[in-house]
Amino acid sequence: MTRPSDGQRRQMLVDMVSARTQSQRMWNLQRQGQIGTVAPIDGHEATIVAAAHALDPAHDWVVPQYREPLALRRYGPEVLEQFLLYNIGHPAGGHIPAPIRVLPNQISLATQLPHAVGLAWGMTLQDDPGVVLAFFGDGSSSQGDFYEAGNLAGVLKAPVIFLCVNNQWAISTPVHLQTAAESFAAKAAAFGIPGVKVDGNDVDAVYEAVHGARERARSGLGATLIEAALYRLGAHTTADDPTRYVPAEDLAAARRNDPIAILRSRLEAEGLWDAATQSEVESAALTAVDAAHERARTMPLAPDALLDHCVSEDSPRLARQRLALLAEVEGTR
Amino acid sequence: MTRPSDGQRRQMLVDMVSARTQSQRMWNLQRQGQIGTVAPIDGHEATIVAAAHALDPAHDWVVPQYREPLALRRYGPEVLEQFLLYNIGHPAGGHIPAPIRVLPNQISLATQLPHAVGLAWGMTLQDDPGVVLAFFGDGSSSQGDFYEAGNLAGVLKAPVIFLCVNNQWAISTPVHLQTAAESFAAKAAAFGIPGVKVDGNDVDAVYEAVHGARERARSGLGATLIEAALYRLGAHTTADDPTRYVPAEDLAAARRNDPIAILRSRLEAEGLWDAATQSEVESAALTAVDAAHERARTMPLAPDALLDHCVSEDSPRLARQRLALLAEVEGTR
Amino acid sequence: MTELNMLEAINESLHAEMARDERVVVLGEDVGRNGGVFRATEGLYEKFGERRVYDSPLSEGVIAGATVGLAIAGLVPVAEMQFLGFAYQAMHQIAGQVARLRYRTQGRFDPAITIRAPFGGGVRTPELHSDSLEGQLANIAGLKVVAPATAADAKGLLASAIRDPDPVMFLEPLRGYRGIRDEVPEGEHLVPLGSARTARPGDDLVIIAWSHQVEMACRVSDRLAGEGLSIRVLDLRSLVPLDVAAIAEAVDACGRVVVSEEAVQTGGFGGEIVATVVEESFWSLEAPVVRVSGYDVPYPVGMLEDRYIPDEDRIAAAVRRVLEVA
Amino acid sequence: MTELNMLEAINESLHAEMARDERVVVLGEDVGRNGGVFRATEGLYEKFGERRVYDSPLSEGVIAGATVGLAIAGLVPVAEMQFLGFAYQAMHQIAGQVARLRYRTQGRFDPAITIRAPFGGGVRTPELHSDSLEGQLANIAGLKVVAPATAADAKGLLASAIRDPDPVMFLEPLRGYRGIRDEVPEGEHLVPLGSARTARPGDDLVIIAWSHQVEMACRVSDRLAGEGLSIRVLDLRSLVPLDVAAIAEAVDACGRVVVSEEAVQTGGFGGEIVATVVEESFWSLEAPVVRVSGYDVPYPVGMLEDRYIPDEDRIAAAVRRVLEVA
Ligand SMILES: Cc1ncc(C[n+]2csc(CCOP(=O)(O)OP(=O)(O)O)c2C)c(N)n1
Ligand SMILES: Cc1ncc(C[n+]2csc(CCOP(=O)(O)OP(=O)(O)O)c2C)c(N)n1
Ligand SMILES: [Mg+2]
Ligand SMILES: [Mg+2]
Repeated sequence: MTRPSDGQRRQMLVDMVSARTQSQRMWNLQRQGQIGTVAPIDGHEATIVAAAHALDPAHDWVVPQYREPLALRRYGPEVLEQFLLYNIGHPAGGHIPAPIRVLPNQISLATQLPHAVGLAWGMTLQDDPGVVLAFFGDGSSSQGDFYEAGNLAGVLKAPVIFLCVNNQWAISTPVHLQTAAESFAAKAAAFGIPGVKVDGNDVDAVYEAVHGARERARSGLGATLIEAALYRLGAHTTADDPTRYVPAEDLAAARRNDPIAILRSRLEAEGLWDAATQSEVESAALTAVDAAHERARTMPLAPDALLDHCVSEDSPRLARQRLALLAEVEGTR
Repeated sequence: MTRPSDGQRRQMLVDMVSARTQSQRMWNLQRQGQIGTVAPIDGHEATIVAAAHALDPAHDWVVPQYREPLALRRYGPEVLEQFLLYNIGHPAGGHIPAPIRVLPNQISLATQLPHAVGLAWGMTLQDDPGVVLAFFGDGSSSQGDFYEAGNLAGVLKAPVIFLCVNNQWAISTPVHLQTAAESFAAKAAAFGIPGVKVDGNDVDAVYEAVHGARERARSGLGATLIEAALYRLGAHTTADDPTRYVPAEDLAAARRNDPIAILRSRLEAEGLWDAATQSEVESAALTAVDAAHERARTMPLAPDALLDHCVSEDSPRLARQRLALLAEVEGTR
Repeated sequence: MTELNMLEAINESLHAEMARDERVVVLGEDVGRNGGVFRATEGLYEKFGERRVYDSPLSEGVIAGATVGLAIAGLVPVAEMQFLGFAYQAMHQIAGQVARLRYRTQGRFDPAITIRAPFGGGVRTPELHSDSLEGQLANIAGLKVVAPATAADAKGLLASAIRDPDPVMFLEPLRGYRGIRDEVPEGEHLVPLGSARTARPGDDLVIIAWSHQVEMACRVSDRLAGEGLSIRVLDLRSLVPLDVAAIAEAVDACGRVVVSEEAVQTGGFGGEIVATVVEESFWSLEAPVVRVSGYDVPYPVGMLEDRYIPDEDRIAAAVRRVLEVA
Repeated sequence: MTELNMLEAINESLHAEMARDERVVVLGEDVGRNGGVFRATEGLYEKFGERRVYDSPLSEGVIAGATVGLAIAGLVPVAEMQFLGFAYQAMHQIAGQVARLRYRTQGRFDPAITIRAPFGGGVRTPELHSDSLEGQLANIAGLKVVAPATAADAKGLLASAIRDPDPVMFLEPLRGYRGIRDEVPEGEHLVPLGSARTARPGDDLVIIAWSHQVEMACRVSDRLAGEGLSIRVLDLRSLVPLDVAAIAEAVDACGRVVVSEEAVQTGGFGGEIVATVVEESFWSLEAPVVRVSGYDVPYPVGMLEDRYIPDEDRIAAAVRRVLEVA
C-alpha cells in the first residue's frame, strides 16, 4: 500500500480545486461566446489529479483523451496555457512544448491508446525508464483501438497504464448500453494484464492503483488496466443538455459523492485545509486561466499559418497554394 | 451434457473424412495449376464438422472465415459446389443459393463477426428463432472487429456463437505473439458473455459446447464465445512454406492427435466404422469434389459479368462502361 | 409546403420512412433517447421504440458492420455516423463490406443500407468533425454518395436513399442543419438519386458544386448578377451516381466552369468533375476549368477554418478569373 | 549495377536503411521469422533481431497506431500492411493520426513513418488484396504517396521514404515483385520523392501512369513505335508530392494525353491528373484527355481480373482514339 503523503494530498486538492474552478470559468466564457466548446471536468478531478501525482513528470508520459488538461497542473503551467489556445481554435494549441511529456487532446476516441502503446514500446527500445499513462472514457472502450492496444500491450509487456475514466456516460449513452462486461476493469482478461477497479472519487485509491501499475511497468512486468469509477457531474459539453437523459436522482446521489468535497472535508479534519486556502487557490486558479485566455486571445497568427506544419517542406503545389492564400489575405489579388 | 448419438458421430466422421479428402485433392489440383490458392483443412475437421452438426441448417446461420466450407457438408452439397467456383475465381462462387444459411467466405479477417451479430440481431427483431455461428481464427481475434462484435453481442444478448478456431498459428505468427490472454476463451470476460475452451480435436466436446451455446442463445440468454484448440496440420495455404517457422516436433506431436484418427479409432472400436467405409467415403468425396470442379470449370460466364451485381441498376456511367467492355470483348471496336 | 431547416427535413423524412416500412431500423451513437447530438433522430425512439431505434455502443465499425448483418436478415438499416470523419473507424466495413455485399454474393443479398453523417465546416468543431471525405467515398465502387444542399432535397433524397436497394452514404452539411431553410413539400416527397439540379440558371459560366458549397455558389451567382453576369449553379445532389448528362448540358451551354468543394484539393471529387467535363464537353470549353477547394492540409482548427473553406470571395475571384480568359 | 527484381530491391533497401540508422524498426504481420509473406523483409529478423523486427498481432489498426507512438518516441517505424486493401482496417489511424501528427502538434513531432503495402492486380488474389486505393490516400493531407514502377526506383524511393520526416505510404506493385526486373545501382541510391521520370521519350502523345501501369504503358509505347508513333511515358513515381512541372512539360510537348490506372474509375487519382493537366496545360491540349482505368465495380475475382486491369490493348486503343482526334 502506497499512500500519498499529506503534502501530496494537499497539493492534489489544490490541483482539483484549480481544475474545477477553471473549468467553470471556461464554461462561463463559452456561454459568453468568448471561447469554444468546453467539456467540463466536474467529477473527474480526483482521478486525473491523483493519477498525475503518481507519475514522474520528468519521465512519464500522459496521453489524454480531452477532458483532462485542466487537471494536469503537475505537468507544468504550459498544459493550461496550451489548452486555452487549443480551446479558442488557435493551431498552436496542439503544440505542448518539449520537454513536457503530455500529448495534445485526442478527439478521435481511443485512437490515443495504440499511440500510448507505441510510445511505451519505443521508450523500452531506447532504454528510457518512463511509463505512459493513457486516459480514455467508458464510451471509448467500445472502440477496436482500445482492445487492439490492450492486446498489443499485453504481448509486448509494454510499460503502459490504461486508465479508464468511467463516468457512467458517453454523451447520452449509459454504461449498460456500452458493455455487458462485469466492469471495464474486467476487460483486462482479454489482454492477459491485471485489471483493477477503484473508486475514482478517492484520491488515495487512484494514487495507489496508478503507483502500483507504474511500479509494475517499470519492473518489466507490463501493462495494467485501471478503471476509475466516478460520475460525470456536469454536461457532456457546453453543446449538451443532460437533463434529457441523466436521471435527476442519480445525479443528486453522485453530487453527494463529490470528489472535491470528500477530500476537502478530510483535509480540513486533518487541519491541512481551510476556507482561506480554498479561496486563495480558487483565485489563483482564476488568475491563471484568465491569463491563459488572454495569452491565447492575443497570440499572433501568421497569415498562412493554415498551411504550416502539415509537411516538413512545401511541395510545389502547396507552395503555390501558399502564395494564393497570402495574396488572398492581403487582398492583393 | 448433450452428446451426439452414434448415428451423428458416424455422420461426423463421414463429413470429416470427406473434407480432408477433398482438401487434399484441391491441394493437388492447385499444384497442377488447375485451381487457385487452397487453405488446407487438415486438423480443423472435428471442430467445424461437430459445430455444424450441433446446428439446425433450416434455422441456424453459419458465417465462415475461409477454411470451413469443405466441412460444411451438413449445409448441403451447394456449399462444396460454390466453393469450387469461388476457388477458381468465378464470380458466381460468392452466391450460395437461398435458402442455404451459409455466408460466403470472408477474406477481410474478422469483419464477418459484426455481420454475424447484426444478422442474429436482425433475426430476433423478426422473431426468427435461429442462431448464428461465426467462425474465426486465433489470428483474427486481434482485430478490433472481433472485440467490437463481441461487446455488441453482449449488450444485445444476441443469439450468436463466436467460434474461435485456435489452430495455434496465423500464417507464421504463433499464439504467444498474438495475445498474452490466458486463452482466447478468456476474452469473453470483456463482453460479459460465457467463454468456453474445448478440445477442438474432440467432436463430442465441440458438439456439446456448441449445442449448449445454441440452447443458451435460443432461450434469450445471449452470446457465447467458444475456443476450439487444435493444431493446423498443413500449410497456411498453398502459397506458404511452414517449414520456415513451425517447429517439427510440435507438428509431429500434433499429428499424433489427428482428429480424424481419434474419431476413427473410437468408431472402429465401437463397430461403427471400418476400412471399407473409409474407402467408400473417400471415393465418394473425390467424386463430389471432382464433379464440383468440373461444374465450376464449365460454368458459363457472361462477357460483361465483371459489371454485374455491383449495384441494382446501371448508372449512366456504368452503362457506358458496359458498352465499352462488351465492345472490347467482341473486338468490335 | 412548409419552411423547414435541413435538420427538420431530415427528421421528418426519417419519421415518414420508419412509419412507411417497418423493416427500417435506426442505429448509431446517441440516436435514441437523446435524439442524436444534433436532434436529427428526435422523437424516433419515443415513437418506434427501442427495438427499432438503437443507441449503440461507441463504435462506428460495429455500427457499419452490423448493418451488413441486418441487411442480410432482410431489414433496412439507417445508421448514423456521429460525424463523417469517424467513418474512418468504419472504413473497412463501409468500403470492404457494405459496398460489396451485393457484388460478393452476386446478388443474393440487397445491401439496402443507408449511412447518414454530418460533414463540412463552418461551425468550429474539433478535429475530424468537419472533414469532407466524399471524394474518397466516391472511389469506393458499390456505394452511392448523396449530398443534398437544400432542406427539400434532404427530405426527398433521404427517402430515396432509404428505399434504394444499394448502400448509400448520405452526407449532411453540418452548417446547413440550422443554416439552410427552404420550402419542403409535405407528405411523400422523393428526389431520385443521380439527378442534378440547376440551382441558378445562367449561361456565362457554370459553378458545379454540392452540399453547402451550393449555397455559397448561389450567393456568388446572385452577387455577380448585379454586375450583369449570368452564372449558372449546378447542384450535383448525388456524386455517385453522377448526373453526367446534366454536367455536359451545363458545360455545353456555358463554356466556362468552376468547381467548388470544401475538401482537400489533391484527390478531391473536384478532380473527378474536371475529368468528366473534359470527357464530355472538351470542345465546349472556352477556358480551363478551375477548382476552388480546401488546401492540401487537414481541415484546420477553428480560427483557421474560414480561410480553409471556399467562401464567396474566393469563388467569385475564381469565376472572374475564368471569365477573363479571352 | 545488378539486375534485381523489385522484391530484391526492396529487401536490399530495407537492409541498408536498418543498418544505416538504428532508429529504424520494422513491424507488421509475419514480417519477422517468416520474412514477410512475399519475403520483402527476408533476413531482417536474423540480422537485426526481434527488438527491431517485430511480428505484430494481426491488426493493421494497431500496427499503424503504434507507429505514431514509436515516432513520438523518436524511432523511425517502417510498417507493413500485408495487403493495401487491409489498410482500410487502419484508415482511422492512417488518415486521422499518422497523416496529422505533425499538423496537430504543430511540428513538435516528426511522423517519420513509412507504411509499405503491396497492391494492384494480376496475380489472382482473393478479395481486397489487389485494390488500388492510391486515389483515396492521395486525398489525405499530410501523407506522401509513392508508387515505384521499377526495381531501381523501388530501392531509391524506399530509402528516401524511410529518411523522409513525413509519413509515406509506399505502394508496391504485387505483380512487379517478381515480374519487374531491372538494373539497380549498388550501395546508396536515393531517388527524391516528388520527381517524375520519363520512362519512354516521345512527342505524339504522353501516357501518364504509375506503378505497374508504367510497365503496360511502356509496352504500348514500344509496340506503337513500330508503327512510327512516338509515345512518351511519364512515370509519376510519387502521387504526393506530385511533379506538376513534369506533367506540364510532358503535356506541353505532346499535346495529347492518356492517363492509365488500375483503380476504380470514379474518384480515382486519374481524375486528379486530368484536373492538373487542365490547370497547367489546357492550351496545349489538342484533344480531350482520356482515362483508362478499372471499372466502377470492386476489384473482381480471378477469372475477371484480366478484363478489369487496363492491358496493352485497352491502353493502345485509347492512344489511337486520342491520336485520331483531328
Ligand atoms: C471515434 C469517435 N466517435 C465519436 C465521437 C463523438 N463523441 C465525442 S465524445 C463522445 C462520448 C465519449 O464518451 P467517453 O469515452 O465515456 O468520454 P466522456 O465524454 O464520458 O469523458 C462521442 C461519442 C468521437 N469524438 N470519436
Ligand atoms: C484484415 C486482414 N489482414 C490480413 C490478412 C492476411 N491474412 C490472411 S490469413 C491470415 C492469418 C489468419 O490467421 P487465423 O485467423 O488464425 O486463421 P487461420 O489461417 O489460422 O485459420 C492473414 C494475416 C487478411 N486476410 N485480412
Ligand atoms: Mg464517459
Ligand atoms: Mg489460426
